[in-house]
Amino acid sequence: MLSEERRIESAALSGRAAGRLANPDVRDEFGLETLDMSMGPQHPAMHGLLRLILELDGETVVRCDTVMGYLHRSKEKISENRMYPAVIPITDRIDYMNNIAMEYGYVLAVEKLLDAEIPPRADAIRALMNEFGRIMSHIPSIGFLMLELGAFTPILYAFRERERIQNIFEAVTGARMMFHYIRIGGVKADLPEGIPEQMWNYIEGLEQRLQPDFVDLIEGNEIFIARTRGIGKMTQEKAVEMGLTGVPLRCTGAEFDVRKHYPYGWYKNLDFDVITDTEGDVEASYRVRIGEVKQSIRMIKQILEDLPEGEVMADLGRRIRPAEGDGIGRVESARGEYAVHVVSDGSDTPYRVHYRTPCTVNMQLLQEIVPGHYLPDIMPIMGLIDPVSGAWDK
Amino acid sequence: MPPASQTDVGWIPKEVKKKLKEQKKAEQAAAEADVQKKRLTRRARRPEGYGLGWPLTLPEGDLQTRLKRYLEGFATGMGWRSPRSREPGTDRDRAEDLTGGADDRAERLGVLHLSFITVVDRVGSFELTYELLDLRGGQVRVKTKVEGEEPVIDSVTGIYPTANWHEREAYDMFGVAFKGHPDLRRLYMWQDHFDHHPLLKSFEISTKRTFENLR
Amino acid sequence: MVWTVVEYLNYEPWRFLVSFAAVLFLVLNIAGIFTMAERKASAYIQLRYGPNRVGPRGLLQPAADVLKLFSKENLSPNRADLWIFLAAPIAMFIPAAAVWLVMPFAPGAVIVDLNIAILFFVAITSIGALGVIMAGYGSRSAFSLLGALRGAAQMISYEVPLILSLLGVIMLAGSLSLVDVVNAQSGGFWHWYFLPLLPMFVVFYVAGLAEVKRVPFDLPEGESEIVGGYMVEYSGMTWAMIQASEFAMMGLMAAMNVTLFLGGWQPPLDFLDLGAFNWIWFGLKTALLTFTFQWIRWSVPRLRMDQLMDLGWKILVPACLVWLFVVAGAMLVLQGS
Amino acid sequence: MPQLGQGILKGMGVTLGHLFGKKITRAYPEYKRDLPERSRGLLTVDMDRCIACLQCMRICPDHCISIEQEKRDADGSGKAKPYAVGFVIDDSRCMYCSLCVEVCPVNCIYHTEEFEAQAYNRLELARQFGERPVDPTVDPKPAVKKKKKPTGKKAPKTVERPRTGEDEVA
Repeated sequence: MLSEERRIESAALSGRAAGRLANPDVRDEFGLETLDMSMGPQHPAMHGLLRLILELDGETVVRCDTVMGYLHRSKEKISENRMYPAVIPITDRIDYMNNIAMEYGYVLAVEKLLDAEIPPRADAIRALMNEFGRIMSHIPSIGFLMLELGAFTPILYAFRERERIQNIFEAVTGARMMFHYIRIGGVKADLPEGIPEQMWNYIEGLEQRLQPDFVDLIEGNEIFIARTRGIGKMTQEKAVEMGLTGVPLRCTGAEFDVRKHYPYGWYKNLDFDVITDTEGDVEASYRVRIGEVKQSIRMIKQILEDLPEGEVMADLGRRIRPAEGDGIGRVESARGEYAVHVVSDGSDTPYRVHYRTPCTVNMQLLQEIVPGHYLPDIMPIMGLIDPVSGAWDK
Repeated sequence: MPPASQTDVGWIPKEVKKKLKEQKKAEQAAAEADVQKKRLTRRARRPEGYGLGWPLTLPEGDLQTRLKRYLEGFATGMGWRSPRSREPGTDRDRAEDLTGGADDRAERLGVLHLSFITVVDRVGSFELTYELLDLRGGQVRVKTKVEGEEPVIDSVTGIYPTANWHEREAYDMFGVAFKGHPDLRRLYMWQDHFDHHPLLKSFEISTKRTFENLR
Repeated sequence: MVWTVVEYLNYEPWRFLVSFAAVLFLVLNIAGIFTMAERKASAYIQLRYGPNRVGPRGLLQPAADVLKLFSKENLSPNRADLWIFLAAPIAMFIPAAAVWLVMPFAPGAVIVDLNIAILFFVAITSIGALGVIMAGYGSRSAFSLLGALRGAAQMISYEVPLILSLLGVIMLAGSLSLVDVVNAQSGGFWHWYFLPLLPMFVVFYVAGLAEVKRVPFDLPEGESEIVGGYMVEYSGMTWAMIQASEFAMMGLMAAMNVTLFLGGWQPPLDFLDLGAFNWIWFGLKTALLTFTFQWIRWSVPRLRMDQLMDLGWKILVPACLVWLFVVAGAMLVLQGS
Repeated sequence: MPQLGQGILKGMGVTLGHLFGKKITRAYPEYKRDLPERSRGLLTVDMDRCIACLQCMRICPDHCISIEQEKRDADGSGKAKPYAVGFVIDDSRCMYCSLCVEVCPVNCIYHTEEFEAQAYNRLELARQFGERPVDPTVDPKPAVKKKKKPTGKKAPKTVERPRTGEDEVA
């Protein structure tokens, strides 16, 4: 960690470095030389395609500039040119680790425009799948954190769990990754025969495996603690100021969860806790993730215990053409608050769709807290934010 | 007690030593506090008794009543009789006063969180939607309209630092300029050799197959 | 007839050439075997099967890898310092191979019985750091430069506890020759040096891990931080040589550990003595130790540079020094009287 | 140093347990898993049933389906009905969203269990179903949404998307 004076000096240095880039022959007057390094876009720890322009003093980062857009596929523009139902498969591609929440947000927004009534069974199934989606995003997140710290094994245990959930999803939705399951007015199809039992069995198995494979292996490890405790530490105020949501906010102790405070769908009927931690560092984010997986298990059990009967699709007509206006769907994705703002002009394509992805906003944290850390600390901080390339670039 | 530099004698009694030590400590603490103060200048400007304590306390109660009370206070503070019949000549009506006075707005209301900024290109004008949350179930949606081909609007980064990238994105996609933004660069599209703002309605996309000559 | 050939080979230039060829053969094989063992062990820990396509149960995979790497083009960065860039793998490989010359495999089976073998080991392995610096500097890339700096700092720092822990063995054995060290540990596993020198054994083990740059001390590579460190720009056979030298170095460290602290080729109990076949014991112990290296690698994350330095200078070195005094005192009391 | 490596040893115990545990890898080309009923593989078309209603072509978000339509008396009823003479599905664009399957009124387009699509050339991935091949590089929907005169009878019928239309397009 840099002292305050060093930090100020670093800020001054970064200004000079910008000049030095333009004119490499200029040397700074302190005789200090820093090393400019471009980390990414092709880098194993960058969660996809992200470029960090780093200025290093030894191994200490004095400046970090985030350059993104390497995976920008202009989904907002594409969404403006597709009919309302045909936008759903595009939302799937935003956060490809937690697709089901992405669909859910868009569908909620359109339903708000249509003022549609959703059958309770569809609502319950949506929440069920959403919680499975959270598990299959959180567990690999822990794996990625460990992978970036240099431990290769947990990621494979994590992907074992993800694959098993994907098997369930494949039986329900027909795809392993881009589900396209939640539809405007309900879900695509009811759960197939035997799937609730399979889900129950899987969840019970996961409860048993969670302790050895993800807690015993990681939590007490001295090297893990040394690498993560106090790294990426931020105060609650800073977190709120930066607009963080999801795990990075909750690990500072601020209790905010869209499911709790802006309830939607079936979550009004569920009993769960918002997991928070007081430390606000990488280790705390790991603990919050584990706690949230346990809460998700609890919620899935509640939903499966009393799954309402009935239809899974509301009758909204064949053609979806909402009235003029705007609708906002806000869900808690695995990475934070995900909101979709759909503006309609009365035609059968949206006039404007805006995706508020949590990754984009949370990534602002990088340029704020990375300066002062060592170069290898960038990786756990990336694990704390846990962004997804498709989501920050939209 | 002489300053520490002048007590350069061979033998110092124990109590004096102790006192010197304490004095040094106090000086150090003062210096540290000074640094802290510098660091937290933004926070120090905030009025006491409102909003963010330490640690942060999230607001309680209904947003509606808070909002109503706040708006009343805002109107009287601005010298407005009612939103309709305000006098344009009052000295608090200048733009910088508005943004300056707005600094504590987020805290007084407890609307701490800027969720997103949506820009909608209504051909000829731009509609901006600011979605604000108090993180406790209340939400405020502020809509505004900017006319013109090259619109300019005040930045809200002073109140919500998170707006930094939201505004960069809006600038990138629509060309809406934000006055007072610390670092208004493109967020997604490449920085040079690209003069378009792709989400404008005038920017046409082609759905042509891209591999026509790629046998 | 055969005997005359053997005698003929014992004359100086031939003896040198034959032993050198034998060592090269051994080292390359060890590198191949350890590569395979590493991949299989990692796969089994991670619930996979590992390579299983080439040969029976995939055992010929290293051979296939070498063939593939031979056929690859040797790329070098445009601005690289070509001589240094190409010499670095050799500078890394030779120390890993040369120390095997003094290693006693079985009673009487040692290529050169140097009376300063331990000193030779220390001197030669230090050259490895030079290879790392050459590779990192010659590549002219920010990542490899960082890797080289880390590697140099780490390897030089960990030489100190390594040598200090050797001192205990030298004191007990009273000789710098590895053959003498092994002979001094004869007669059952309770005579092995790891019992009286337990802290030094641990220090040697940890410092050896750091010296061969394996997790949790693989900072010079650090594939998730600096993408591969000093060897980020290597490809084809040069890369294969770096890898081979690393695996040979790992085997060397395990073998050295066995020789110095675990009795070398000595059987754990006297009646298990296999005579000339005692190299089986040596091999078993080395394999077991190598497996623990791999087991640690696939279980723990990586340290940070400052934590690594703290561990080396603030824990390992003092622990070694303290135990050195304890051992010296005990020897004074037990033997002096 | 309160713990002295206990956490590391605990973790190493976990990995050692997995070393002898059951493996989860399945050797893929030899072992093929049973796909669930709903799994979405490559699309295929039953051309006998297709009524050339162009619904699938219109809904497809990727524009990967192109249909060449012709009026023809195919079933001998004496009335000329739309008939798909060319039908191409471009698998290099398809994203298996299943919208075309849901929208088809006669269930003639459906997913198979096949999922291994590979070719040396992107155009090979465009699979032809009709009696006359269609050029997949020609986009079924023109980029400019202006009313255009149909260029010829064989050209695919471009569908105007009514912005304030009242009734459904069949």
